[in-house]
Amino acid sequence: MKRLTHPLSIDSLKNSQPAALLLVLIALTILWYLAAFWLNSDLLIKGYERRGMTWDVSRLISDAYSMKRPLLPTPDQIGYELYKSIFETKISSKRSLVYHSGITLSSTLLGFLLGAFLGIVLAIGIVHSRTLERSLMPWVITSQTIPILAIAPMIIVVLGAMNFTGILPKAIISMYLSFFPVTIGMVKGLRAPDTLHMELLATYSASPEQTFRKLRWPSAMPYLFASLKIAIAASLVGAIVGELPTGAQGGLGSRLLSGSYYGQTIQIWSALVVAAILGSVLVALVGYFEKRVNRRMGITG
Amino acid sequence: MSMTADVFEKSDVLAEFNPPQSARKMITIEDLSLVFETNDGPVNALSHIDLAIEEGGFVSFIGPSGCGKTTLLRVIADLERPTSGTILVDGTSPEDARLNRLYGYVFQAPALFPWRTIASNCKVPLEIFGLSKELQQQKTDKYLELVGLQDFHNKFPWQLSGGMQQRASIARALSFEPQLLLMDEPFGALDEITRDHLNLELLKIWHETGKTVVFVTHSIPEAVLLSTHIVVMSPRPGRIAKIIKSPLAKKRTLADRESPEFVAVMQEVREALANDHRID
Amino acid sequence: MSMTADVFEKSDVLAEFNPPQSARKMITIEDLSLVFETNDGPVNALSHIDLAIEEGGFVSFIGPSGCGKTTLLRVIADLERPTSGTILVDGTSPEDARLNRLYGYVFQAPALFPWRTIASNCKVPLEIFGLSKELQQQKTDKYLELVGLQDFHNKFPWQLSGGMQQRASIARALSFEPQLLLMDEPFGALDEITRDHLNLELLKIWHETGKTVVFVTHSIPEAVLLSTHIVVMSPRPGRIAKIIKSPLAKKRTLADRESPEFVAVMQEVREALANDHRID
Amino acid sequence: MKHVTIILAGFVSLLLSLYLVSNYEGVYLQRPLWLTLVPVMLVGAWFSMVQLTILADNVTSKLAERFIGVMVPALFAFVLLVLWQLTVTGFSVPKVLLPAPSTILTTFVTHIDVLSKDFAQTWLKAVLVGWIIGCASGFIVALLIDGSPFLQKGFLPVGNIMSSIPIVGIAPIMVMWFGFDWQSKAAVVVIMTFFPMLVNTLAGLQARDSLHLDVLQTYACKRHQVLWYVQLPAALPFIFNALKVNSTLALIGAIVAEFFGTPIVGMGFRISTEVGRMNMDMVWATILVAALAGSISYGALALLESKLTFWHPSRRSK
Amino acid sequence: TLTCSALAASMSQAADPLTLQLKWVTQAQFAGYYVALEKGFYEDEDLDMTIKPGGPDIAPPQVIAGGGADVIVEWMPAALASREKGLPLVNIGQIFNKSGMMLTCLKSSGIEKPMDVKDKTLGVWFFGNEYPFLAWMSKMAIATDGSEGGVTVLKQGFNVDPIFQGQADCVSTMVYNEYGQVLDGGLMPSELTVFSYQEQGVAMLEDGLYTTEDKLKDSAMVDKLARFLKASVKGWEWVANNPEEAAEIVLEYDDTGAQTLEHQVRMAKAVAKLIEGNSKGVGYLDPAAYDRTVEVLMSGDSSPVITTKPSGAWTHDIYEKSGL
Ligand SMILES: Nc1ncnc2c1ncn2[C@@H]1O[C@H](COP(=O)(O)OP(=O)(O)OP(=O)(O)O)[C@@H](O)[C@H]1O
Ligand SMILES: Nc1ncnc2c1ncn2[C@@H]1O[C@H](COP(=O)(O)OP(=O)(O)OP(=O)(O)O)[C@@H](O)[C@H]1O
Ligand SMILES: Cc1ncc(C[n+]2csc(CCO)c2C)c(N)n1
Ligand SMILES: [Mg+2]
Ligand SMILES: [Mg+2]
Repeated sequence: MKRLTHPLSIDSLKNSQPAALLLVLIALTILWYLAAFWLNSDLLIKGYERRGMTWDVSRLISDAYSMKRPLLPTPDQIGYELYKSIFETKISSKRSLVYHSGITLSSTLLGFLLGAFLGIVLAIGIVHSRTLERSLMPWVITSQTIPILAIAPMIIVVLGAMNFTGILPKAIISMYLSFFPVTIGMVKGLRAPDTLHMELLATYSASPEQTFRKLRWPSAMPYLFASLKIAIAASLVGAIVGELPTGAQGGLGSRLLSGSYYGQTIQIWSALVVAAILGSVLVALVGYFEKRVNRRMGITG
Repeated sequence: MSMTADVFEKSDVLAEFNPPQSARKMITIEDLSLVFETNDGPVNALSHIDLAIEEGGFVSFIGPSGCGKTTLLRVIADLERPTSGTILVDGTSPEDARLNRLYGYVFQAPALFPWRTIASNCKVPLEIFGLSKELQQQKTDKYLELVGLQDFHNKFPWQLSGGMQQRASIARALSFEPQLLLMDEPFGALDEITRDHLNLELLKIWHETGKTVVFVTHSIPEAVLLSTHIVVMSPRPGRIAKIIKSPLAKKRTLADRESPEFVAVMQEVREALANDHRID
Repeated sequence: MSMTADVFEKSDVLAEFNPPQSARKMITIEDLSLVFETNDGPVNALSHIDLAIEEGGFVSFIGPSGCGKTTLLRVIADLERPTSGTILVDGTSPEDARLNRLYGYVFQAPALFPWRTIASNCKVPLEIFGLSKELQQQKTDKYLELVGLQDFHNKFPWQLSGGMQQRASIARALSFEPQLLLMDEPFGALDEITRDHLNLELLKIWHETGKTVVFVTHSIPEAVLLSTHIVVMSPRPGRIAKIIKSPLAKKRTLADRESPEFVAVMQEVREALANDHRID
Repeated sequence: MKHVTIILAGFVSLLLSLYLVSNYEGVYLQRPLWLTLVPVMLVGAWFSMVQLTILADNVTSKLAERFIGVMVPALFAFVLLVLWQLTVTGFSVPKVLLPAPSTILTTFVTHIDVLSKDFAQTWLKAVLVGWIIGCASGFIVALLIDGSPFLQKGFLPVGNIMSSIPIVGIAPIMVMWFGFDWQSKAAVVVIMTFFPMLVNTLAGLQARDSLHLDVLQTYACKRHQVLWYVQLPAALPFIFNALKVNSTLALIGAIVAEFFGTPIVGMGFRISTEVGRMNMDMVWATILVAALAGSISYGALALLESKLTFWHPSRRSK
Repeated sequence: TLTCSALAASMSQAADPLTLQLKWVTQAQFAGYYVALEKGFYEDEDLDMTIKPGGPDIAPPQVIAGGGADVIVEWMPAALASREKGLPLVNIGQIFNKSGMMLTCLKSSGIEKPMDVKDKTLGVWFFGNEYPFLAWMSKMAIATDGSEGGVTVLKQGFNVDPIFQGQADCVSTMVYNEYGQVLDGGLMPSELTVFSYQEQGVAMLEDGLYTTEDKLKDSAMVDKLARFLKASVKGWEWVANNPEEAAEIVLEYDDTGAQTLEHQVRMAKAVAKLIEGNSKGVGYLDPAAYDRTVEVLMSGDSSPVITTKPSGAWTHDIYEKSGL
């Protein structure tokens, strides 16, 4: 019994995604401007005082929102920078964020695919072999306690020596970060089937491979997608981390680095915003596949 | 996969086959006990069970709730290991019997996969046994029709009523036509008429194919109507209180229920049950 | 929480209370229909149902598997919204009745929480209603004893047999002594003797407290033994085929089953059922 | 007895390889005889692990099982270490690229004072505080969002976007805002751990059995009661998933954040500084500390999980 | 450029390949090499050059140890430290004659002369760049552990923000790079006190060219390196004369697209000053300067960077073979 509501009633507004999103965005923007003023004005006042300048509030406000290297740039500054580096520059130009996103995206995706594959394979091995579970599982976990940025330059040096350059070293770092959530999630997921269902297949004397295909894999789907979402975000982080020591050969990571190196906060933030958008698009993409798979498995809503 | 073909060839042969007079034992259980260890002490689920089931027999387990019927059936199916005693299924260990895909099992709960439609659920064993797509479709159609779910092929389990789910799980167990049927209260969730109908269908299948059936039920008339032997169990520790051999002819109809022999057997079962009853 | 106190005061009063002669309606259903939308077309689960249930009545729904009994019970319990038609429970909407904690519901499946022991499962509603710890313990002890699970307080649901789980869920529904009991095949998984015992206990409770009971069953004798009214339903679209008023006295015993009136009512129900039966 | 012989054989092959390593002269890699011993060692160790596993599954004593449970991964690690040592010494890999495990161990022992100061700075302050705040806020936001479709619609996309911001970008900003000390690292950890917790908790809260929800509906439960009685228990496995993943993420985050400015103490500081000084043994000793801390915290969480989710099908059936 | 690169590709088969690993990202600090590449000086010497930019966590000695480069740009302290750690790096040519590193302090913090840094917070670069600073503190006998009368040291990140945000009283700067950023940030020279390590007498040789001993045993490699040195020095001389154009060339090679021309021009001009003043011209390692560096490195009383006087850490062979 669905209640009918007027298309413009409060109720319908309450249930509309764009309205909710808009409200949240407006609230965030206001907060952002306030925070920018709060953070930047501190810096400005210090500067004024050092130089013994006189100042008033209106000057402070206008300065806080138009600093060249603010502590926190305003959304409009970032927006303008984004506009400049996305629409006003040729995509093939090294000053275009689209160009850099492309570089990062390619190693992210490659790393994600490798990582998801490795993660699933490891999980399958662990679920099916007690020996692997006992021997490998603790080291899968330990592997993640090794700080990747510490070994990233080494990986890049070693791979570089083996003449692997370009996106592969970065993709390997991405893989290193992204295989883990997949392994952990899938080990759990592949063990999620109902005892009764497992027993049912035992009565058919189904082979491990059949049990896997018919039962373990489908029951692991919710776990798989939850971990893939984390993995793809991790993969992006890996690609960007990988771009730091690869010696500024392009990509969002090197934009972040050089922005950071030259104190260009606006540049850092616009690279961050692009990275964030890229990340959420990737997560949404995984979510899209999840919905499709769910629909095929009869799960709606 | 060769196993599968075997199972099917065999059952095709069996389709023209009359129940054997031979007394070859399908299941032999000797001095079998089973104890569950739980957080609060051991539970004696089965204790010193001795039982022999002939090939082609139809044996019902009946007894108070919690007396170990399901556990015994699970032991036969190699889903539970006995703590002591021996058991042979078709002359081999339960494990080998299971690996030979000797039996079909209907669980007390439907145990359907929520991500598959009803028809697709029915096909699970057929896919596993490697049947051709056509044969899968044919068997599925046949047995879903038998249980009256012909209109529900494309529904998901949670779109079905409890009884319908149970019927789907029966169709699934019948679909690959196993030698031995292990059924745990298969008709418990069904109304009388549907139940009668399925009782007759089961009798017909049993009769025509010479399968061995081990059947758990709470309904005394049902047990009497279907079985060649009725095993009355008593609870904690689960023991066999009495084994009642049915004097009824192999071929039965619903009308038999009015016969004096039938009523006499019912009475016997009821007494055996009441004798040792305790609710727990 | 004040609600809870209310529920309990009321039922305490009712403990000394004899079934009212008044014809106050507990449930009134008028022209109610329910259609499920599924991936492959709509399913007419209920169609033009008219039904009135008096306070203190004991009404059984009986009908072929899949005819809509569960769905109708769920509509009364506000777990399903009808597509059209009206329904009043205790003079209010089903939602208000639910929010007033008017009824206890026994589901077709046990629905116990696997992370809680049996006793602790029983306490869930009591905790939610804010009863004191002592009262919780007292009620739990009482009703677990009633269903014969006194020795299984500390077991987890997956350590119990199917029938035992079902009994635990009955104890859980009884434990908070609701005004209205909605029971979906509560005794389906039980053996005859346990079932008889629980039938009598239920009759006793009903008799002593003047509760209204709506009861789904597949057993014709059970329906006749317990009910003041038997609602026979027929399938797709789910309709009420016949409502049979029992001529039996309010106070009943198992011996009543031998009486000619009883047999006559059974016959009437059986005919009504057979009349419109189709398996699906 | 078969087990014992095979396990013994495995150990013998391991001892043999250990002998190889300790008597390193730089020549054996040229000799095919020595080289063939490596696969023998691998196969021997694998069989030992298989047999140990079988033994562990059949042994009755809890203590013995636990002991074997430690032995198997230890054996695995031992094999890896031997291979590592063999490669490094056998192929004369420069020390500035990769030191031998033996060197790392020595450095670990001799520099334990520096390492423990770094550990206190990074783990006890930044990681612990950040992890707690991050997990708690992810959990709370998940609860809020799960209950309100409006918030879900409004915040989830924004939350998604914000949580995809890479740490390497956040770290310098956090240093800018929260200073050089551990607070800025904790802030990075908070941001890093938030998203996995949010995603997992949301998935967990939605993993409840609809029948269980129906039961609670009949009791006219309040939302918080539904949470407490059904959703939280059902979400526990998911929540622990996030807690565990986060415990490792937090450590990485804190260490990475220290690359962007820190007082001159901390594990990240140590790593980045000693790389520049070519003291790779110190770098790896710090990594060893990180690995130990991470594994122990992960293990502790796993233990707690198995205590709390004993009822879950994945634990009930072996 | 298409024909250009096609030409380069066809020629590269004949030319000898050589890889150079830089110490930092693409910037005018390395203008000489980029100019030599762009202007075809390497090509003229029949070299097929690959220039690998560095980054914050790239240690060039590691790269050369791993076989990823034939020659690296490195600072002498780091190179000598590596040598002592078992990687025998050898200086084959010194590019920068003067040190460009300095500590830039706020006058408003009360810092006028070196001893004023006591009890102040200082931003210092680590990753092997901390040796001159430590030597200076050791020379003045100031503790660096934050104790009373000592200094509090921060590991400075990639930029000079701490001085603006009040997190540090002094920050490390390179005269050709970060110092400019401090000025860009709005601080005026009059507000700053600058301590150049060169003037404080703890200067160490900065950008030089290093390779490994075993490479020097290979005469073909020696020949290549000599040609490389010759072309590179030619590039540097070109930079000294045309800093503005050099900056443009560097900008073209910057893959991040983040550098600004203005800043690179300033850097090129500043760097041009650092390569000046060598008695024998760019590329010649002055043994006296080498000895001074070694002396400072070994003087740290608590933890000297190197413990034994290195030998064979430099050679003039290449310089001589190059005919400069
Ligand atoms: N996994 C288990 N762990 C512990 N105890 C168990 C387990 N499974 C069953 N039991 C116990 O074993 C006994 C027999 O259970 P079983 O399921 O065989 O009964 P049943 O005869 O099938 O009962 P019902 O008719 O109610 O299904 C019961 O007391 C039950 O509590
Ligand atoms: N969630 C659902 N989605 C779609 N169809 C449903 C859903 N629930 C029930 N149905 C359909 O509604 C009809 C009535 O189901 P209901 O569960 O009420 O039957 P029932 O009378 O309780 O049967 P049983 O005795 O087998 O439990 C069935 O045809 C069933 O397929
Ligand atoms: C993390 C970090 N380390 C060092 C420097 C300083 N730096 C930049 S270039 C250069 C000279 C070598 O080319 C030096 C010392 C920095 N800015 N950030
Ligand atoms: Mg049972
Ligand atoms: Mg039903």
